[in-house]
Amino acid sequence: MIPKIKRRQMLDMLSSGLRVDGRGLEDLRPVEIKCRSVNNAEGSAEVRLGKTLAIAGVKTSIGTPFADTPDMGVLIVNAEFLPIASPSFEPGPPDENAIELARVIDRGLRRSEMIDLRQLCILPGKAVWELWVDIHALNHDGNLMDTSALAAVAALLTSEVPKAMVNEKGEVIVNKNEKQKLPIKCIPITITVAKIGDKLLVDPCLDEEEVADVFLTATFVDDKVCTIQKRGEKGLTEEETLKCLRVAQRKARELLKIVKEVIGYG
Amino acid sequence: MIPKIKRRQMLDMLSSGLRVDGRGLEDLRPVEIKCRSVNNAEGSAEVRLGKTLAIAGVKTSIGTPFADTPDMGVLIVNAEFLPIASPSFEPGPPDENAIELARVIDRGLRRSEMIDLRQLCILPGKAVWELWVDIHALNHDGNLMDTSALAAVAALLTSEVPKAMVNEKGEVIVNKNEKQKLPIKCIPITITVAKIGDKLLVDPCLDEEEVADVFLTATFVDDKVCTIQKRGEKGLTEEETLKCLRVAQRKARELLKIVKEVIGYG
Amino acid sequence: MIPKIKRRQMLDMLSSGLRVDGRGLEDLRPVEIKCRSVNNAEGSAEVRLGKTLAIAGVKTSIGTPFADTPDMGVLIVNAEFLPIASPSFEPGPPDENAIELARVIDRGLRRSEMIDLRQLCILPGKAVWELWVDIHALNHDGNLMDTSALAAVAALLTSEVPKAMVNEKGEVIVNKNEKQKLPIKCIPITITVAKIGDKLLVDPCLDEEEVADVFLTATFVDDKVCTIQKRGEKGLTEEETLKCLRVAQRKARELLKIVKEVIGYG
Amino acid sequence: MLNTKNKKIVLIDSDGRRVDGRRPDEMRDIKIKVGILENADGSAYVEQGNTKIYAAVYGPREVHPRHLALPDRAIVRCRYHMTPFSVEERKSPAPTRREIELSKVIREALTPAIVVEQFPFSSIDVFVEVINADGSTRCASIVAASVALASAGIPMRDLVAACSIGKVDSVLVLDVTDIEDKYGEVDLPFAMMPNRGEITLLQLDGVLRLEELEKAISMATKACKEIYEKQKKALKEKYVELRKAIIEGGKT
Amino acid sequence: MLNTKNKKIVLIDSDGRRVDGRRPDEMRDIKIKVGILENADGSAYVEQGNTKIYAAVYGPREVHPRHLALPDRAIVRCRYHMTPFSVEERKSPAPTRREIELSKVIREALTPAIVVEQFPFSSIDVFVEVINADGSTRCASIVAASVALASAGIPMRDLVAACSIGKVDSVLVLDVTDIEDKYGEVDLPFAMMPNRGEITLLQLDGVLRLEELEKAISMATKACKEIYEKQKKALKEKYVELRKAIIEGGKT
Amino acid sequence: MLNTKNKKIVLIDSDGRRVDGRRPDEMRDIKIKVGILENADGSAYVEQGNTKIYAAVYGPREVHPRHLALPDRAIVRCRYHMTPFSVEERKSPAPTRREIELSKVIREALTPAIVVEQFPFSSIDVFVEVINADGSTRCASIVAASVALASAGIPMRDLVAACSIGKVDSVLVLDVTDIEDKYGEVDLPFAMMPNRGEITLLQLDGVLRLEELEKAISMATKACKEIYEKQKKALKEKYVELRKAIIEGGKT
Repeated sequence: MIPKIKRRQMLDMLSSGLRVDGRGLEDLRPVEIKCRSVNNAEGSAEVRLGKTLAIAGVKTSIGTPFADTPDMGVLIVNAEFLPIASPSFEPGPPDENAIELARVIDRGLRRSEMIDLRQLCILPGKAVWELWVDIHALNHDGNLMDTSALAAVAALLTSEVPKAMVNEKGEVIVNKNEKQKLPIKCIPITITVAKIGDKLLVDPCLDEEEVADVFLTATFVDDKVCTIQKRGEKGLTEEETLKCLRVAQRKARELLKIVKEVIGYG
Repeated sequence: MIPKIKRRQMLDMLSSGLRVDGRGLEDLRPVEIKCRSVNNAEGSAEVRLGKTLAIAGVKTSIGTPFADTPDMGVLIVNAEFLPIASPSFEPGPPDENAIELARVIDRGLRRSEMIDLRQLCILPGKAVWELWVDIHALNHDGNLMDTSALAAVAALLTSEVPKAMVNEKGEVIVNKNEKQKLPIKCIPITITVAKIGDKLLVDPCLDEEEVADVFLTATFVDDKVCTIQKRGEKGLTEEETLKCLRVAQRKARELLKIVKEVIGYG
Repeated sequence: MIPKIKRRQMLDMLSSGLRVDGRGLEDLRPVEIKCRSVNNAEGSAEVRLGKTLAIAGVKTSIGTPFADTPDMGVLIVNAEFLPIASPSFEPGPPDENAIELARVIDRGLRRSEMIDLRQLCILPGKAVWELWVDIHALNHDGNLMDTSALAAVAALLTSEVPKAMVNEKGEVIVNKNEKQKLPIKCIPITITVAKIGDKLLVDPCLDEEEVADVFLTATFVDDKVCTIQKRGEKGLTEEETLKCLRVAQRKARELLKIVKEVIGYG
Repeated sequence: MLNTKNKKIVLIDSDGRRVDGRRPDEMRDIKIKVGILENADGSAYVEQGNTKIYAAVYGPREVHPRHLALPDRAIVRCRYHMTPFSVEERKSPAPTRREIELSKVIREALTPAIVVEQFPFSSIDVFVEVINADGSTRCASIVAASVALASAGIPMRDLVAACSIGKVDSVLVLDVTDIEDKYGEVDLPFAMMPNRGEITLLQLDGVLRLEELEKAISMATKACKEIYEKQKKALKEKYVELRKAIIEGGKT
Repeated sequence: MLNTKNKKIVLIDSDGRRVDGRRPDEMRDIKIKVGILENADGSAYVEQGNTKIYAAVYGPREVHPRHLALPDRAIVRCRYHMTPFSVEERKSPAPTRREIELSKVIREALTPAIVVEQFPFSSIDVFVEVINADGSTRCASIVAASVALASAGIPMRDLVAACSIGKVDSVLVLDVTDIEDKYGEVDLPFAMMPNRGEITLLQLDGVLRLEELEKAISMATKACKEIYEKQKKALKEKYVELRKAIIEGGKT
Repeated sequence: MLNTKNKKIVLIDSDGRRVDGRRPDEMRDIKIKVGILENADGSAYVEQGNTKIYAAVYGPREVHPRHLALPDRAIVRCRYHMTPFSVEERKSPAPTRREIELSKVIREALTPAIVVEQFPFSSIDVFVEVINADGSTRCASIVAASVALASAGIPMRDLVAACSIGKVDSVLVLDVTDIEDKYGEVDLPFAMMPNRGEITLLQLDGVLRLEELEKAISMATKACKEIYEKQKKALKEKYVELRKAIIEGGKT
């Protein structure tokens, strides 16, 4: 019942072009990216979007490739919505929201070909690098999706992994002292647009998420879209869908610029 | 409390020789067997006994034999009572009823020696065929046991598995294009008899199952019995037990005939 | 609420130096040790402390050593608090109490170096003996910790494990007929002291456990302490702590004597 | 044309035909049977090429566990599940991460069409079982579940139709098969309420320019309207059949 | 005589004796101790050759979780569990499928003997722990649990006695050991209420003609009657012991 | 000096310095930040060398599930958890046995300081997330959680300070790092309420004579008093900051 009242108030404000935190409809919250704080990880990033905080860490291990991609490294994305981050999160294995988030981010990384997985092959069919990207929510104030996606990307961009070689006996030798960057090809950026009533707004905060009808998350690379995920229990018209994507495309360009500046990439 | 009233009514009817669906005490419900509807499975069968519907599929993979049977293939039977099949089934790992059903069917297949598991050995001690028989309940109107057992048997009878060979290097080579039937030695048939009051009746429907005192399930091969499972929280006299088994033996002969006609075996 | 009344009564009695079962503050309950009752185990012991009964069994298997200790056997301690043992125990995986108990006992065995794990290496880096110590509570009347620790130690002391050798091909051969004792270096003894009000008492029974403020468990070997675990949701002064340890040290000497007599070690 | 594992897999041949002979904008045959699982309040079986799916609806019914119940609407729950033998390599019957995600998106594709406000404190449970998988299983699941919901007599704002769009050998194609999904460039599952013109499922897995995406949505919208007609036809046939049964039943 | 792994394992020798020297219709020694787990409302320890089992009964007691309670009778729950070290290869302490099935059949073997109607809204919980397994563990569990139930003062229609019949080297044998189960042709676990003449457990794993089965049931029935006497004796001894303890207690 | 894997790892050099240059009784730098996780009722971030920890406190709040609630006090729950990337080899995010034990001992180290009697029927939930682990994580967790509890406004009898004592190359050392834990002889995690003089955590993993233990406890007690000052300082700074923010907020 309470969400209904909250929703009505928010709709009133939105009709005057106002968001709860004073932002314009297409404004991102302030972005903070802090990389390399986790010494034991090959790469890591803590990302804040407003009060939402997520951390991503990258670990590597040597494994066997999948049978149908014998010459490609393996990428695994996992997300945990920890009870530390929100009174509504509970301990236990990832729920459908955490799983969806991890899978959407995984598809974004994979389809953008951010990492050249072929370069992570050590011995075709036998040994490849496995890249584990683990995402932990630390404070949930809405839009964990974009915050987490950005943390994953920043952690990968700043990762340094050991060198692995095959010796004459065909054994894999890992040199932990010699480290190198991951083979990065591009930077995918994920943007979520929420629909409340007939308004579309970018980077929803928690109050907005709770009353929103539907969300459209899209990942962009080189101005093209490489993943879309419509979420929420309402529908969108075709026109609204395309409008969402155009807004998201613009914001992705903006966020990409910030990432490049902060990380010093390119 | 309601089952008690239901039980009294049913006992009244049964004393006049009448079953809820008009059958005689030793009548099976109509049997429908539909094989090979699952393209991705090596074999499959959808079996209906009245309104009870179960599907079984057979998949193969190459594995290592058990240490104490190095020259025999491996047979694994699993059953799932899915919530699609009944308002009383819940999602989650198999409960004691599904596990019991799978294990009774497994013993029937194993003790009848329906499949010559020795012929499923590829390289003794190293590589054998694993036969996975998965049974899913789709609509539960009583006697899932016999329906599932029949589905498993029909799926196995119509399975075609790839050929595997050992090359000169000792490696196992699977030829997916060349397929062959499983090495079938006989057809085991499973029949359940329920006891309600002092009446013994074959192939109980759900209404009957809910009020029955006890069940005797037996699997027959060549007129011999190779598994028995007494179920239910009441007892049976020796005389009743033997009567159940004699009835089951007769019905097994009848059902075997139907299976042979439908599948075209022998 | 009831524990509060119980606690007050117990405090009254304790202030007169009386325990519920008539013991002195530093008295152990009668100890019974029964070894080798489990034929299928390499070693086993049923231990009673008063009415508390636990059983420990030792099984061996051949496994690979941990990467950082390639020349050492592997010791695994597991404890189950079964519903057979107490109306307060529930089926399911070990809870925090069972896990803590197993880990404290594990540390005691490991840090005392009771077993010379190096002698359990068969082929460095490749094959070592794994020692599984499984502890099951059978009747819980307090102080499962010391009862279980003693059962584990007695089971190990009386274990006989098969001989393993490496043949000329570098394969590991196990000779199940030739058995030998484990390489025992010493006997660690675990003693728990409970604090109720300002009284320290040894080997608490269940009634005492339920009202105790805090517990100090310590394992001794050669009069030195090799594990400590403070348990319970209250604190202890430094003085109390040291007093507990001195009491425990004395009782450990006493119990060690009993163990040596019963097992006939040394 | 994609070069995978040193084999070139041609997905569109020189005549512009796909691996199974279809034109890019051609759907596979769809069979829809209504009401074959008797225990369910509504059910449907959908066969789309070799993709074969059972859907059953239980509800509106009491919610278990009760604390999940809502005072102003029914909750909708969905379980998309694949049988272990429905795919090339046997899968474990335990739900995978993929199945958990798909259960969520299917639920979110169906819910907008259900008049949940009519059933406070209740649940509407949708169970989907994939018997054989040959691409587009989530779309076929939505088609089946939507028909099952209607056949359960649950008031709906519209039916939900669904189809997938792919991009293979640089060509946009309708109704993606397993091989096209595996070796193609793009998979875009899509669902909508054709009458209301609302998209209720949209996922993209693969790179597209926004103009291509627009084109893909148009293709999908057109196909959904066709499927919609088939869904209605199947439902009508069922009612005719039922009425016939009732009339004939009246004669005896 | 069975040929396994190129080794001939002789289960019945030329004198008609079994591996452990018993005749086909000879049972192993059975020791039954009553009431050794003090927390339980009733308990028993059974040693049948090298098969060693503890059974404990808690109840009638309040049901947790409460929604399982029945208004007209007690529910009976049973957990058959093996310690990891009770078998040749260490088993995980988590319940296996076998343990889950056996828990069910043991419950169904015991329940007919319990006057459950006297305890509505309650549960009677039977816990069985196999300490060492050498064949016939489910039968020994039933023997132990039945005595534990009686010693808990739970009203019973009869005790339940149990034993297994095997077929080894073509001969029917009583009270199957592990090696006879492994290399024999048939295992038939059996339980009955001897006084009431009702069979409460019957399983068969192996091929028999119906006439052989009839013979096996006769053998089992006879053996159950002997076990029944031992169960009653163990219970009586316990009561004598208790009475003695009470009288002596009265003296002090 | 310990000989492991044929490599001698020197943990105390000839100048009496440790691997990271510290003297035996020297602590690593500790940074304590209060209140950085906005959803929590109280939170803290602690950095002790390369050990980095977030702690959050939720409560006092309603207990879920309700049957855990106590009529005369709040229950305290604690979850110590490591991120998969916080350790050298990636760990699974599922709680390990070690994490379950540590959650328990941390809870038991904190509870004596909390005035639980003031909040019947409530829970106070402490969540600790180890972001990077370099030894002494349970002690740093207690330091962080204790500050988080205070910053949540929960009435406390005292703060809890914590530190670890090790023994490396036969020397007792303060504030053990990962390498000292791995190759050292002893690890002794310790926590106390400095003002009340009560030890609330004491674990020992390694061999000590009782006299050595006494010395170790003295070292730990002294260090805890230093940490205690840092905890108080961090809390005061936060309040100053808050007051400033309020005053400045008042100006606008």
